Amino acid sequence: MQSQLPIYPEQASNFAPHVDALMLFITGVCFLFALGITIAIIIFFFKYHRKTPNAVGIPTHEDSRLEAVWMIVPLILAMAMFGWGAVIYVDYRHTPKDTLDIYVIAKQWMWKAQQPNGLKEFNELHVPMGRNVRLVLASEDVIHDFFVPAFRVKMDVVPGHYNTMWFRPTKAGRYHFFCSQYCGTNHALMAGWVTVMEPSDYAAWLSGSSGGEGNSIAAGEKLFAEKACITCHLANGTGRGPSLNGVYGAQVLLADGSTVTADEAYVRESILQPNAKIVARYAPSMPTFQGQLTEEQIIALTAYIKSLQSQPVPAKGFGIAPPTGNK
Amino acid sequence: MSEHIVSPKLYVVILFALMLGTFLTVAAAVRDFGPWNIVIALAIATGKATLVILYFMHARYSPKRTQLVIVCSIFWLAILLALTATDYMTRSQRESQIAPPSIFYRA
Amino acid sequence: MSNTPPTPDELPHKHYLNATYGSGIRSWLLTTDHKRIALLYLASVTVFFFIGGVFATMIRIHLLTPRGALVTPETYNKLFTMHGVAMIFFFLIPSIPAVFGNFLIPLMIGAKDLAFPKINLLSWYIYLIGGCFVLYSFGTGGLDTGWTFYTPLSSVYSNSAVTPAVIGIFINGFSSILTGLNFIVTIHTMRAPGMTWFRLPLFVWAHYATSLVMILGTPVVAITLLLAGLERMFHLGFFNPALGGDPILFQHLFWFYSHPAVYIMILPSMGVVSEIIPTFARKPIFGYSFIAGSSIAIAVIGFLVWAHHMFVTGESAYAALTFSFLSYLVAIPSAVKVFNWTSTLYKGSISWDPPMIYALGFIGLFVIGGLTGLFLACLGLDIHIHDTYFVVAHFHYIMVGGAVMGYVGGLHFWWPKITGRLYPRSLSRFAAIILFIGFNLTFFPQFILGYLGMPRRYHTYPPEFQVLNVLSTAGASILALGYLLPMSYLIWSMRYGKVAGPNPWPATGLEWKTDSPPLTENFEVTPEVTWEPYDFKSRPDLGLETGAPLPAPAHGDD
Amino acid sequence: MHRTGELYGQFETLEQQKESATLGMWIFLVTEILFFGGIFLTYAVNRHLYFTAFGVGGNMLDLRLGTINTVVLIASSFTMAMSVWSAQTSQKKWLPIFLVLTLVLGFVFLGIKYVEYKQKFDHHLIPGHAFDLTYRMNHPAPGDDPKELASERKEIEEALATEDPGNPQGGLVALNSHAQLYFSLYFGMTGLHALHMVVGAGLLIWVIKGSLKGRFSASYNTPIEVVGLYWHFIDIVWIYLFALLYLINRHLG
Repeated sequence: MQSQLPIYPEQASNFAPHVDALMLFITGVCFLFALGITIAIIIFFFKYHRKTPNAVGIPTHEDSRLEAVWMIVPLILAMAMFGWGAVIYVDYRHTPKDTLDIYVIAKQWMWKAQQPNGLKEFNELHVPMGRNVRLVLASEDVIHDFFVPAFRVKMDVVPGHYNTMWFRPTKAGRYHFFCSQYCGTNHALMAGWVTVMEPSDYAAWLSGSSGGEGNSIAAGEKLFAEKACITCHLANGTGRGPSLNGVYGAQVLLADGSTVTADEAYVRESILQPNAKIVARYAPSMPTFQGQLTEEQIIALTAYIKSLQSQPVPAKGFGIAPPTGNK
Repeated sequence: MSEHIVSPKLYVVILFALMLGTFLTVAAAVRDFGPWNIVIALAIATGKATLVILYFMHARYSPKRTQLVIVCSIFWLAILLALTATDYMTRSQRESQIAPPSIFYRA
Repeated sequence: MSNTPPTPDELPHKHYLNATYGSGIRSWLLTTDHKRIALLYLASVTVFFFIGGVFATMIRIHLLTPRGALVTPETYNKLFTMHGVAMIFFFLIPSIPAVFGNFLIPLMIGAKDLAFPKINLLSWYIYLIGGCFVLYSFGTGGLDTGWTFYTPLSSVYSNSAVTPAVIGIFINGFSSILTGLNFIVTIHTMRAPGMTWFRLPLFVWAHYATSLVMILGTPVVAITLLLAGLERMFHLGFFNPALGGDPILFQHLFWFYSHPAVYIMILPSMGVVSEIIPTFARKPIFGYSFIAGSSIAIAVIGFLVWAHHMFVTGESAYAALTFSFLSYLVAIPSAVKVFNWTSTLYKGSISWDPPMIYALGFIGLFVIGGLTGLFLACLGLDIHIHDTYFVVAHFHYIMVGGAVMGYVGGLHFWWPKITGRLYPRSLSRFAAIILFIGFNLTFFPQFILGYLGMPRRYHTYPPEFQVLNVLSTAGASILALGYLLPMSYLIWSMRYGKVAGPNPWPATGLEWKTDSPPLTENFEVTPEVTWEPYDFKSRPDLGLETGAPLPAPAHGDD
Repeated sequence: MHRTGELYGQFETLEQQKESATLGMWIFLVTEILFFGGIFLTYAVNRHLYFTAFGVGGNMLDLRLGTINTVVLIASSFTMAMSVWSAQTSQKKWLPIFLVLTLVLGFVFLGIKYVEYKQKFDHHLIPGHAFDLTYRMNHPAPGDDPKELASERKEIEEALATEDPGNPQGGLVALNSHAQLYFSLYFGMTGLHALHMVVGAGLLIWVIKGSLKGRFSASYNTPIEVVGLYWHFIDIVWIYLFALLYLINRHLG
């Protein structure tokens, strides 16, 4: 485990140890330089402090050999840094042949990924451990950037181009990924989780029931837009309805002051009988969808709302109850 | 600083050279030289520009400092064009060969 | 305390501040005196500094908690964009050149004024007009594109007031161009007899290099922003991929100027430090020609490195390798400067006057800022730290730790020349130390944040980053104090400070051979230069080590 | 600063003043070169990416008018050079004549440019929603040369085949979009150039006034020299614009 105040993120890909070693090297060289300069300045500062008000310093003469030394030595060290960095960079850009290809699409402000078997994910990415994974990145609107600190990888997602990046996960776990190219209002919410799984788990996940979940999330997202839910339940909390980010599984504060757990039953009830439990601070303005949705569609919508669980909750405009004192 | 005065005769000669250049460049443009068309067009344009700079703008008779200014401006323009070209001319073709799956097309 | 030789009791009878050409305010607004124009700039860049500072304060308060403590995402994005635009285009770029460059270059080379005084005034008005456009944009919907204006976000998707801001920055560019042009011509043609190129103060060399960047880089960003503005106004497609344009091209064009623009900010500051250090170590600067040459080298090589801002855009690997290599080259002249400054201290007679404290603070912060540049120029490492708080920390060390520290140091060094008065010595040393500590506390944690992976421009962040963010905000409050202190005692000193006399430190430059404040014409008679730069030994007129009393004290109030 | 005759107070001698003014103008021209450099680079990259569409767009320009304009501008550069000569040799009668000739040629250039812009407007070649590369082909005006229209049609059809083979509809969308880029750049570049011409015309009017008062002579001709540098620079920009915008792909037509 990492300590409370780590100074480097977890190492979870083939690149991470190399990048950290390079970091250590450059930090070491720079630290020695900074230390040398600082010590020299401090010594001179006190040793040559003006003795009498009229005293002048003793001129020291320009020395071309000295100047040459302090140009050439830093140059050599700089070239070492350049060379080492270049070697790692070439590795970054040289994708191996046998990759598992996953397609990633960015749009304001979410990530969609498609696994090789067509399974889709939102703000989530599942990858098998030990396999070379190649991400093909495309953007539907502005420039985004896919960044996984634990993997030490990052690549801009540029509209009109396909950029690719690759990595080999080396440690199972869940890691943050971020959008790190500023892309507008909810840039900071455009983040999610990479899950690194054992290859067998990954295979099971791809083919198993959770695969169906992935597909129903996609269907649910489509419905969310088609049925115009999206026009009120804005993710950033500025809509007429509360943002649904992070709501699933949380306590919801209702208008009458009571709270309710946002489980599947609650979501279902809220879709079919919206006025039964009104979220605090919101008007009962949602129409009922009774008779307009099939069961399958309700399940899909629920799965989609579930998938928003990991989304950051906006500062304002959500229904989640504030934490109570004893927790 | 004694000023060099260019004679009108020389100006007339330059004028004719520039006119000639204009007709040459048009004449060359309507013939097919393959990739050389652009090279010829730019070479003639550069020739014409050089004449204007050297004689009409008196660069040939100007102090070294002015000539240095001109060289610098060309040098920096070259930096802008050439270093950007290092990117565009060496872009890998691999990315464009990726066959996008259906998800890449919006419904 | 130790040295209180007699100082003049009053300011000189006639100087540029009380010279009247017509009545009050008009004599300022229509002045062509480079010294008065410098003060006009001083007032206007201070306004922008405080506007940018207020935004910065709000940003730091907002980031106290992971979910954001203060504002909505839209507002947060506007805050950091407007902070960047105000600080970079309207404070840092004009700060030292337009204030000290304007004031000092003619004085330092022994000229009566710049070569084109009217154009000088014109550039101030252009700056004001550009500034008004930008303030209009801030006031009517703000600006949320990031100061980099990346397309297609800025040209298509942003709903904020991008157009007036782009127009404002476009206009402001011409102010910068005209200033640079004026400096170059002045340094070439207006030097006093005997003021050869290698007798020029290093401040002038630094400004010559800065002016090169201004005239060669600014037009490119002007046309780029013009095209982006046209794209937004008329739905054209220069940089919009939906219409066939290439957003990466915008970045190439933008950084062709905006990377060298960093040198517009830091070179003048290096010039200031190169003046302060020999003055307060009282010995010729070590390696004069290397420091002068390194200024020019930085200006030239600085133009060859821009695409290191684009290592993760998917630019060609060959281009990335080229630009990484060239980026390392630009580190060498910067290192040369630091080594020479340090060597100048050796066997000096070092006073602990406030400008010296600022200058040494500058070296400390610039060393950290410069060395962390090596991390970012490194291809293998930049992939990870690009667009994270590591970058934010790095460029603040250069621009705030470097450029602003030099600016405030210069203010303390030349304040007696500008106003004719001294300021409280102990208080100003205290302020310098506060500034140094506050700065490090604010920005050092951000290096760690960046390596941990916190991306920049985030209004909300995962909770594990909170401790470092709180530290940074705490530092920012100390830093704010470090800026407000000098502001208040410098204003106080304008009225109540002791009279400085022509050469209080004493220093060797020509600007110190005239009254403080100087005459409108700068010198009674055109001076003739017969001495080498920073040569204290052959200057009996300074009254040092010859037994004669000092013409004026360094400072006498403690 | 006081002004003594033609000498401004910050200078010691007229020579120093002239040296400064000339150097100042040259440095200004450096910034202009880089200013145009940015848009030339945008042109170069897009032409590299969309070679066919730029060829089609370039051939829609009127080569005849473009050539005439080049000749006009070169002639005006010549008369400007002659103005400088008149000033240097104190030919106070000739100076205003050459300056006015330069100005007139400048206006002729702008007039022809206006005619060209008007044509492009009529042919729906202004970037925007109404942009249609095929407009002229489908809506021929009575005076149009049928041979020219036929070659234009042939060229567009060939271009469509390369843009998106097998999908003429998609190809047309792409071609139109990329040709719009060409025309955006065409209007941007020639528009900026024309703007410089207007500024140059203003400067010319200023020195014409001075020349009529007989202010310029062998001893003081800095303004003429400086305005001349600016005017020649505009000429140089046009020489390149002509080659890059009008002559891209003429041999295919």
